[in-house]
Order: sequence, then C-alpha cells, then structure tokens
Amino acid sequence: MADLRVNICGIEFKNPVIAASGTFGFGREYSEFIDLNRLGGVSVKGLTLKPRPGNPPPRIAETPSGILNSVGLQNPGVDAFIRDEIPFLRKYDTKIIANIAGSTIEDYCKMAEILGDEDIDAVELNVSCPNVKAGCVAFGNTTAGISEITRAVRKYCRHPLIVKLTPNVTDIKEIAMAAEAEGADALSLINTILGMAIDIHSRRPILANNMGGLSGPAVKPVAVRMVYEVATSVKIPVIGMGGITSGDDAIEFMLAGAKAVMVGTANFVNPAACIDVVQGIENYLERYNYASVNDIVGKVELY
Amino acid sequence: MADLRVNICGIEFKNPVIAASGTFGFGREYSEFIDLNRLGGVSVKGLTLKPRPGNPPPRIAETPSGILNSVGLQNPGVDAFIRDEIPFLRKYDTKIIANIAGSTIEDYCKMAEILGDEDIDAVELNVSCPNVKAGCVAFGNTTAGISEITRAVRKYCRHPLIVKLTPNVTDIKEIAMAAEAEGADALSLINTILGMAIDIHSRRPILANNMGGLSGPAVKPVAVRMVYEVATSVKIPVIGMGGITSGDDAIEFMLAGAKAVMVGTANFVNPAACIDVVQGIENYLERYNYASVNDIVGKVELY
Amino acid sequence: MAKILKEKIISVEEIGPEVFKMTIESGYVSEKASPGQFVNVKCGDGSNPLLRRPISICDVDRKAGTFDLVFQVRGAGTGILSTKKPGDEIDMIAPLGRGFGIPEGAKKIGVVGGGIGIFPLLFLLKERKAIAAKENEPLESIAFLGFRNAENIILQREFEKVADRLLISTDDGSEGYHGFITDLLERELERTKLDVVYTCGPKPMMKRVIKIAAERNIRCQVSLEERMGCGIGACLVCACKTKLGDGWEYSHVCKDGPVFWSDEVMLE
Amino acid sequence: MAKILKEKIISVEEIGPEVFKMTIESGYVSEKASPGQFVNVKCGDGSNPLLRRPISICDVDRKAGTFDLVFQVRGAGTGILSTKKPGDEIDMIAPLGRGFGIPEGAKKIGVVGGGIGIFPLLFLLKERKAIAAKENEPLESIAFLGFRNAENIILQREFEKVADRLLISTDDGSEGYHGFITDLLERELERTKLDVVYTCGPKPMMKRVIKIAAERNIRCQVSLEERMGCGIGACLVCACKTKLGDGWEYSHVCKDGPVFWSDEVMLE
Ligand SMILES: Cc1cc2nc3c(=O)[nH]c(=O)nc-3n(C[C@H](O)[C@H](O)[C@H](O)COP(=O)(O)OP(=O)(O)OC[C@H]3O[C@@H](n4cnc5c(N)ncnc54)[C@H](O)[C@@H]3O)c2cc1C
Ligand SMILES: Cc1cc2nc3c(=O)[nH]c(=O)nc-3n(C[C@H](O)[C@H](O)[C@H](O)COP(=O)(O)OP(=O)(O)OC[C@H]3O[C@@H](n4cnc5c(N)ncnc54)[C@H](O)[C@@H]3O)c2cc1C
Ligand SMILES: Cc1cc2nc3c(=O)[nH]c(=O)nc-3n(C[C@H](O)[C@H](O)[C@H](O)COP(=O)(O)O)c2cc1C
Ligand SMILES: Cc1cc2nc3c(=O)[nH]c(=O)nc-3n(C[C@H](O)[C@H](O)[C@H](O)COP(=O)(O)O)c2cc1C
Ligand code: FES
Ligand code: FES
Repeated sequence: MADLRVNICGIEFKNPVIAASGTFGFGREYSEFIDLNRLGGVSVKGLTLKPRPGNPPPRIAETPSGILNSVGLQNPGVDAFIRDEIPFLRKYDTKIIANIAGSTIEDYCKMAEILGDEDIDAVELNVSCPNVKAGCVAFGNTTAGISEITRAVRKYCRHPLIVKLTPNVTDIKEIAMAAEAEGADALSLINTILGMAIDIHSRRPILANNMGGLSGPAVKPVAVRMVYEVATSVKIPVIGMGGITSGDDAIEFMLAGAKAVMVGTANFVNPAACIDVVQGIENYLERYNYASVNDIVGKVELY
Repeated sequence: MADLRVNICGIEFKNPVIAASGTFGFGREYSEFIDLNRLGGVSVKGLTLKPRPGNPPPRIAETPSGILNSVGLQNPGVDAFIRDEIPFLRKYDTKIIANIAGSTIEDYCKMAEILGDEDIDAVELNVSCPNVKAGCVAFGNTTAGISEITRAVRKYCRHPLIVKLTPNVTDIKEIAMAAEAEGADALSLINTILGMAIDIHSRRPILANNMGGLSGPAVKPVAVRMVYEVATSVKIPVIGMGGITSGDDAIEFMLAGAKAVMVGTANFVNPAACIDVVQGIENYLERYNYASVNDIVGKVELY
Repeated sequence: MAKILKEKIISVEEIGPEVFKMTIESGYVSEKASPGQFVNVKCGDGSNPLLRRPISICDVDRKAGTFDLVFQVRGAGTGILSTKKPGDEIDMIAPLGRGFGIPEGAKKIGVVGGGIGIFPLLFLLKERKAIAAKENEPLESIAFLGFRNAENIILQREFEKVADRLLISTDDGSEGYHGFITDLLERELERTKLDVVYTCGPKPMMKRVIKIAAERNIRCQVSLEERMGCGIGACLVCACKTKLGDGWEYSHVCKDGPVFWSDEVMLE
Repeated sequence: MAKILKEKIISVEEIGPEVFKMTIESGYVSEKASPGQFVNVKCGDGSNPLLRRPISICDVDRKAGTFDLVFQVRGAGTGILSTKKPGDEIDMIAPLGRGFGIPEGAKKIGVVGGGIGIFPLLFLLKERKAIAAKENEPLESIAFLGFRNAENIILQREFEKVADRLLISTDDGSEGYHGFITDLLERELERTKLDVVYTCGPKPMMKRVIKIAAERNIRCQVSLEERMGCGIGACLVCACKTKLGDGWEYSHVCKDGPVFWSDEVMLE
C-alpha cells in the first residue's frame, strides 16, 4: 500500500485530504456519516474574534456545476471555538486547522495570539472571503495588502501559518510570492470566485447579499491553473482546492503541484466525499505503482 | 410582439443576440443550420494582420459544464477576411463585427485602418485572448495597457469601437472605465477565464498549449457579476456573454445591465442556439408584457 | 440518525398537474422517520444539478417498509426526479430535520396547508391518528387545505382518511370555499377550539395562520423552506431568524427545523 | 448536408467488453451517409457532459432506414450513451465529415483497423461491395483487424460477410496471428497486390500502415480522431497538420476529414 503521509511545514498529515473551511462546520455533523479519524485534517468554519450572525438568506444559489454562497462567516467566535470545538475535534486523530478572518489586521493578530496556546495544528489566514463587506478580501487582492497582513500575523502566530489566496486577482503568482516573502509557511487556494445569479422572474439576485462566491466543479480548471502557477512560483508547500469531488480530481491538483488538497462543496452532495477522495488517491497510486503520494506532486509534464 | 431592436453606439441590431467571436467562424458553417438573417449580429473569428496557423492540437478540453480552448487565433488574416468573408456575410441582413487581435499596438492600429473603408458595422478589440503568447491579453489586464491600446486604435478606427474585456483581472470596473475614458464606444465581456486541465493518466496537460480559456455555462455566474459591475460603472453600452445557452440566460445578463448578448460555446452543442436565445427572449418579454427589450436592461433590483 | 441511502423506487405517478407521487422502498426511513422530516435527494448523476433537493416525507407505510414523496416539478432537479422509473435506485440522505412536536394534552389539532405545503401534514395526521388509536386517546383533527383551483386539488382522499374533517378552499372558487384557506380557519375557530395548529405553505399564508393562532392563544408550529446546501447543519446556508432574548440569531432550517414553534421563529 | 436530428433508438446491445452497438432509426442518415462519415451525439441532458461526442457510422441499412453506431465506453459521454434504451430519443448532428474516397480503378482494396478504429471500415466494405455488385464490377477486399485479445474481438461475423477475406491478429496471440496487424499486412502484400489501403485505429498503427503502403506505392487513406468542439468546421479546435507546398497548414478533422489521403496529412 502506498504511503499517503504528507508533511506540510512540519505538520504530518496522515493523508493529503483536508476538509475545506466553511463546508464542514467543526466536523460534528459529518462525524455522523464518516469516521473523522480517516481525514488528513479539518479546516474549520472561518472564525472571527466575536461571534458573527452572517448574511441574510438566501445564502446559496445553484449554478451550472457549481454553487454561489454568501454565508458571510456566520460563526460562534474564536472563544467558543476554543471552548466547545477543539475538545470535540481533538478526540479524533486528525489535524485541526483554524481558519481565521477579520475586518482589521488587529483582529487577525489578536486571533492568532489567542490561538497561540491552543491545541491546534495550524492557522489558515482567510484573506479571501468575498462575502463580508469590510476587510478580508481587501487584504488578499493586492501584493501590498497580503504582505502587510502576513507580516503582521506572522509575528503573533505561533502555529504554522497557511495563507489562503483569493482567485479574484490578475496575477496570483505575485500575491503568492508576497505571502511567502513575509513568512507564510504554506499557501492554500483557491477560495471562491466572486459571482452573481439573478432570478429572472422576481428580477432580483438570488442571494440576499446580491453577490456570492462560486465553488464546486465549475471552478476546477481555474483552480488547477492557479495551483500550477503558484506551485511553480514559490518554495513553500501549496494546498490545492476548488471543485474536487473525486480522487481523480485530487490527483489532478497534486500533479499540478499541490502537496495536499481540500474538499469543500463536494461534501454537501456526498457527506463521504473526503473519504472517497482518500480512497481514490490510494487506488491511483496503486495502479501506477507509486510508493508515496509525494512522488506525484508537481509531476505534470508540460508540452 | 415585443420590439427586439437595440441600438448600440449607433448600430441598430434587429435583436440583441450576436454570435460570439471564435465560436461561429465567419458564419458559413452555421448558415447550413440556421437563417443568419435572424441574428442580431455576428462577431467573426478573431482576425490578425497576417494569417495565423494557431496552436497545436489538442485545442479543446471538456470541464464540468464548460470547455477550455487554446485555438490561438487560427485565422486567414484580415485581407482574406475582407476579400472572402465580408461579401458572404453581407448577403445576410445581420450586423458584422470584426474581432481583431495582435501582438503589438501597431498591428491593431493597422488592422483598424485597413478595415476603415470596409463594409462592416463595428470593430471589436480583442485584448483578452489568453491563448497567444505575445501581446493580446497583456494589453487587457492593466488599466495602463487598456488605456494605451484603446487610445491608439481609436485614432485609426472609423467604425464604432467595441473593447472586449478579459475576466482575468482583480477589478474589471477599473479596466472598463479606462477603456471608456479613451473612447471605446461599447464594451463586451467576458472573454475566457484562464484555466488548465491535466490528463491524470498521461500526466500531461490535455491542451498542447498547456493552458486555455474557460467558457460555457460554468462561467456564467462570474460573467453576470462582471457585467453587473461594469454596466453600473460606465455609461457606454455593455454587451454581455459567458455561458449563455438559453433565452433565460440572456435575460439574466440583460437584467444585470447588458444591452445585447453574445452566444459562444452554446453554438457547439446546439447550432441553433442563437435562434433559440432570440426566441426565448421574445417569450420572456411577452410573458411579462414588456413592449421593448430595452425595458429590461439593467433592471435587476438589488437587495 | 440520518444515513446516506440508496433505495429502490417502487412507483412514480402523476397525481396532479406536474405533481408526482413517488413511493420508495426503505426499511430505514419507514422505521425512523417522524412527521415533518425530509429527505435530501440526489436528482441526477454528475454535477448538474449539483446539489441535492429537499423533499418532505409525505406518507409512511411502516408495515410495508415504504414511504412516499410528493413533489411538484419546479426546475431541473424535480424535473429529472419525475422521469425516474420503478426499479430505479434513488440516492438520498434521510431522514433529516426536526419534525412536528406535540404539546402536552393536545387533543384537538388543526393543520393548515397551501399548495405544495400540504405534503408533510398528511404524514403528521396519519401518525397522530395511529398513536391516538394505539394509546386509546381521544383525538380530533381538522385539515384546512388551500389550492389554486379545482384542477390542482390533490391527495383529497388521503387526507379524508386521516382527518376527522377536511375543509378545502380554492383561490378561484372552482371547488370548496372561494378564497383564502385562512378565512376558513378563522371561521372555524369561531365555533371550534383547537389546541394546536400546524401549518406549511406559502409564507403569507403561514404568517396569517400564526397571527390567527396567536390571537386565540393557540400553540402553532410552522414548517419552513429555505435554499439548502448540505442539509445536515454544516454549511449554514439555510438560515432563518429565531428569537434570542430581546434579539435574534440565525438558526438553520435543515437542522433546527424545518419545523419551528411560531413564537420562536421570525418570519420576514 | 448535415442536420440536427432527433431520432429513435431501436436497440442497444453490448457486443464486447464495454463495447455497445446502437441501432438508430433515421431515414435521413441512412439515405445520406457515406462510409467514413460520423455523427455528433448529445449524450446527456443539460450541461455535463457539455459537448457532443463524435462517433463513426459503422453500418447502414438503407432499406430499413436505420444505421448503427458502435462505441466503447471511455468516459462520461459514452457511459451515458450506453444506458440508453430502445425507444429513447437521441439528439445528433449528422452525417458529418468527408468520408473515404475511391481512386480510379481500385479493384483490390484492403482495410486495416485496430481496436475501436474498425467501425467505419465495416460500412466502407459493405458499401464498396454493394456498389461493385450493382455496377457489375470486380472487387476484391481483405480486412485486417487487430485486437488486444480474443475476448475483445467484435463484429467478426459482420466483417466476414462484407470482406472476401478477414485476417485477425491479437496482441497476446489468444486468437489469430500473434502480433501486430501491420505484420500481417506486410506478409500479405508479399503475395497480394492491393490498389488502395484504408486504415483507422491507433496512431502508431496508422503510421506503420502509411509507411508500408508508401513503400509499395499503394494509395492509402487514414481516418483520424481529434478532440472536437462544434463538429462542423466552425470552431477550429480539431486541427491536424496537412501539407501545403513545402510547408504545412492546419486542416480540421471534422470538416476536411476525418478521412485524409496519407500523402496529404502529417501524422505526429
Ligand atoms: C424542508 C423542505 C421540504 C420540502 N418539501 C417539498 C415537498 O415535499 N414537495 C415539493 O414539491 N417541494 C418541496 N420542497 C421544495 C423543493 O425542495 C424545491 O421545489 C426543489 O428544491 C426545486 O428544485 P428544482 O431543481 O426542481 O428547481 P430549481 O429552481 O432549478 O432549483 C434551484 C435551486 O434552488 C433550490 N430551491 C428552489 N426552490 C426551492 C424551495 N422552494 N425551497 C428550497 N430550495 C429551493 C433548489 O434546491 C436548488 O438548489 C421542500 C423544500 C424544503 C426546504
Ligand atoms: C471522427 C471520430 C469518430 C469516432 N468514432 C468512434 C466510434 O465509432 N466508436 C468509438 O467508440 N469511438 C469513436 N470515436 C472516439 C469517441 O469520440 C470518444 O471515445 C468519445 O468522445 C469519448 O467520450 P467520453 O465522454 O466517453 O470520454 P471522455 O474522456 O470523458 O471525454 C472527454 C472529452 O474528450 C473527447 N475525447 C475523448 N476521447 C476522444 C477521442 N478518442 N477522440 C476524440 N475526442 C475524444 C470527448 O469527445 C470529450 O470532449 C471517434 C472520434 C472521432 C473524432
Ligand atoms: C458554504 C461555503 C462556506 C465557505 N466558508 C469559508 C470560510 O469560512 N473560510 C474560508 O477560508 N473558505 C470558505 N469557503 C471556501 C472553501 O473553503 C473553498 O475554498 C471553496 O469552496 C473552493 O473549494 P470547493 O470547490 O471544493 O468548494 C466556503 C465555501 C462554501 C461553499
Ligand atoms: C473555441 C473558442 C474560440 C474563441 N475565439 C475567440 C476569438 O477569436 N476572439 C475573441 O474575442 N473571443 C474568442 N472566444 C471567446 C468567446 O467569444 C467568448 O468571449 C467566450 O467563449 C465566453 O462566451 P461563451 O461562454 O458563450 O462561450 C473564443 C471562445 C471559444 C470557445
Ligand atoms: S443546508 Fe447546510 S446548514 Fe442547512
Ligand atoms: S470541431 Fe469545430 S472545427 Fe472541427
């Protein structure tokens, strides 16, 4: 059997499949369907300093092979996470990634600091959520913004720091290199692509927030391209995501240069999606006789 | 029956449905399936100063609800277009839009100049083709680039000038306003989104060009969002496209602010797609008692 | 506990204009389901449509080990569902959500349904009746069902079987009372006392039912609809406002509902 | 001229491992089609899979007004196609492309096919035979078909009916000649003269056939495959290199082909 372990900035994941932030809650609901011990890791619902109610509904719209969401970071706040959720997740043998978001750099720093003594494995900096008005994505779509926030949070963050990139930019390589230069330990991408859907009968947007973030299979080719671009531009490890529903999809991202993958929207359709992806990766490695999953990372051969 | 006519920078289209550049050739092939007289217009295959062979095959990959293409502007050159194609298309009562692309600003200017005396209705500046290495998209993804090329071509172009925008940018509003400021008469968007697909068995990209442009239903929510953003930022008319396959899709773009729409990838699946879109728009207008198609443009009511 | 199930379709029948009844074999659902719960169905293969579709459990035959869904064709998902054939497999997550509750000593119950909102109410009446029979308790039930017109009336016979009385209204008066079903409810409440009212249907109708019940101090439960992602409480898209102290918070229709007490939820 | 057609499926049959033969009723295609042409089929509803799939016309019954497609399940599109049932409607654009040509006075023809490349060759042989019979012309034909192994051999009887001789090879020797079908071709050409050779199958096989034919001054046609978009010559994605003077240009498989003379095309 092939070795599925991957090491990302010192964290050893038992396999390269991580549940994507915002699509898996804190794992509780999915624990009724699957064995969380089988996951490489869980990136929890995006946390903010204080609890947030999120945006008004409707918060989801279906589009061809994709969805738009405008949840807007509904979450119980970082303290409740520490109190209620870490102990739950720690019962499982899987890595915990705390996904954090804020409207000011101070928010991010404070959260990183608060989480510093907590029993989590990494912090994922969400500077790419398109669904909150202040801050967040604003930090993620310029090199100046990403440099500033990465530098600041790096100082406060005692865990490995993963910076999550937004695809809504002209040149994602630049942004990635800026994050790397300021001390990011790893990069994850892509977050959702800003989109809009209109109900032609009511003549109003489907989402009460008017716009939302596109995810699911529709975005896969864009995500694979960006993962390739980023993985060939930086030295730190890259975690790829965007539309992964199967082991084959995950392999595509890993060939493009992702050392691990995250599975998001697919969980909604198939609560066992993450497990199926693990199994699919294993099957592929076996079929082509790879000893370790690391052997395929970045192995796409360009024309 | 509702009035379908739309006037875009002085050109009166009999209806707002235009075949999108690169997906309809010069109309010849489709004329065997549909009556070209029923189209608002045809934007022809992207033209270059000299004939271009295009990129090596494979040039197409299928992705969830979309396709990637890397045709790379195979075309017979602007002279052959003038000689062979304008006379053919002019036999039909439909507007002719010459889509032009080049590797240098001079190329674009020369083409605009050459086309100046020709019997076409508008020029569409393709500064957003992701499939050619030199030039093209490079002009389209910065405000400086778009300003420079629009200003230059504007001087040589005696027809109404439509600038076609790339979606591969951080802020499409800025780019749109820059094109408007330099004299664009209309804007069309979106061109394709840069993407990549990898064959996990051969471990090579599916496209021989490695990357290609994503189009089709998958991109619709991104396109609708961008059309909304641009239409609410500029005063010149906007032509919307990206994933339109039905009248309902077209209505969505028009509610978002598009005065006309272009239909691309859908033609491949359904050679009568443009006609079906015209019919679908008509049905919608009738159902909701609109006297003119212009009455719905930009009429989305935000929350 | 909900499970991912692949069950067999026994029959699909068009019981009204664009309304289909699908009977599904499922030992699990028929045993575990309680009224007001729903299933989340994968309608097509592949990624378009991508999401599952929530459909209420309309009837359960616990002995036969089957249950019914009734759905109206609205778009791509329900459209594909309507083309399924007996013998086909259907992929669903079920049973989901929190169903109807029964307040202590509620012996006189009313259900008020409009259009496609009537489906979960059938299972509710049937189950209440069965329990009352089993426990030898008195039970009186009235069903108020509103439809667009005579042609759209469905499941009449089924409701007659499980409700003591069935009152029907149509918007155009082509059958039953001419007007809103809530008018009928109000009228009936002039002479009959109900202990609890359950309602499901268009929002304006439910709001009116809530008001009518509140004015008379009748407890009331509503079954809500909201666009869903996961259906299991993880993605947080199916938000609805519920009261929290003096303020409110967002609860989630798929997990905290779809059924809520009328005094805990804030319909907008 | 190609048309958008919605035709009825008569039968679907698995004739080999993951290989299906589909018979379709179509007055239009059965009348207009010539050997080497293909149809472009919409495999599923909706947008996934989005594109049509090109499939060669494998056989035509002009009298019955039907034709056959034979296809191997490769991915989503052919997968869906294989689940179609008799009576289902199938949406296709047909007939498409430029088929096989017959050089003046070609009386001795050979066809060399490998794997799924054999399908268009059946129709070719059948049509040539019918024409020869009708015009009372002499015709000799040999079919060379290569398969992976005995289990994968399909359409043997059909080829036997339309070819004067049928030679089979398998990669593993489990039936027929053990080795490449091109070895059989070469051997046969030591004693038999052919006027023209038609080939369709894996690229390495076709290249070898082209070389063998060229060395012996036998005219040769190849049927190519390339990923397609529109299938009608408009989108220019299905490019293949063809000779132009001293250089080359990109022609298009869907419109200029799929059949090319071996001396005009440049296989890479
Ligand atoms: C708890 C619950 C129970 C339901 N029970 C029934 C039932 O028993 N019978 C029945 O006919 N319908 C029921 N509905 C409504 C049903 O889910 C929608 O009609 C269906 O999802 C429409 O899908 P579509 O693909 O046909 O339409 P589309 O309009 O193409 O769907 C597009 C998207 O919008 C969502 N959507 C559209 N309408 C609704 C809606 N009213 N509520 C929630 N999501 C919606 C879909 O799920 C999908 O994600 C219920 C909804 C909920 C939330
Ligand atoms: C002119 C022509 C005639 C053909 N005739 C036959 C035939 O008679 N029988 C048969 O079994 N197959 C035939 N093929 C190949 C057939 O088109 C592919 O096997 C089929 O498109 C695969 O689709 P899929 O969805 O099952 O696979 P997927 O791999 O999921 O398809 C993904 C995409 O790649 C394209 N693609 C994949 N393989 C091929 C291929 N070999 N050639 C062209 N495009 C491909 C598909 O069309 C689709 O756009 C022919 C191809 C061409 C070009
Ligand atoms: C409903 C929903 C909520 C999300 N919430 C978050 C979040 O809180 N933080 C974050 O970094 N990403 C969030 N995302 C983005 C996902 O983590 C992921 O980047 C994106 O969905 C692309 O992956 P997918 O196509 O597999 O879903 C959310 C996505 C969805 C669909
Ligand atoms: C095969 C192909 C070729 C294209 N060629 C051109 C081109 O030459 N010039 C251009 O401006 N856009 C070109 N486009 C982009 C389309 O005109 C259109 O902007 C894009 O496909 C989005 O619309 P759609 O989703 O309806 O296809 C091409 C698109 C495709 C699919
Ligand atoms: S649908 Fe995901 S939380 Fe309700
Ligand atoms: S497939 Fe479009 S030109 Fe051949």
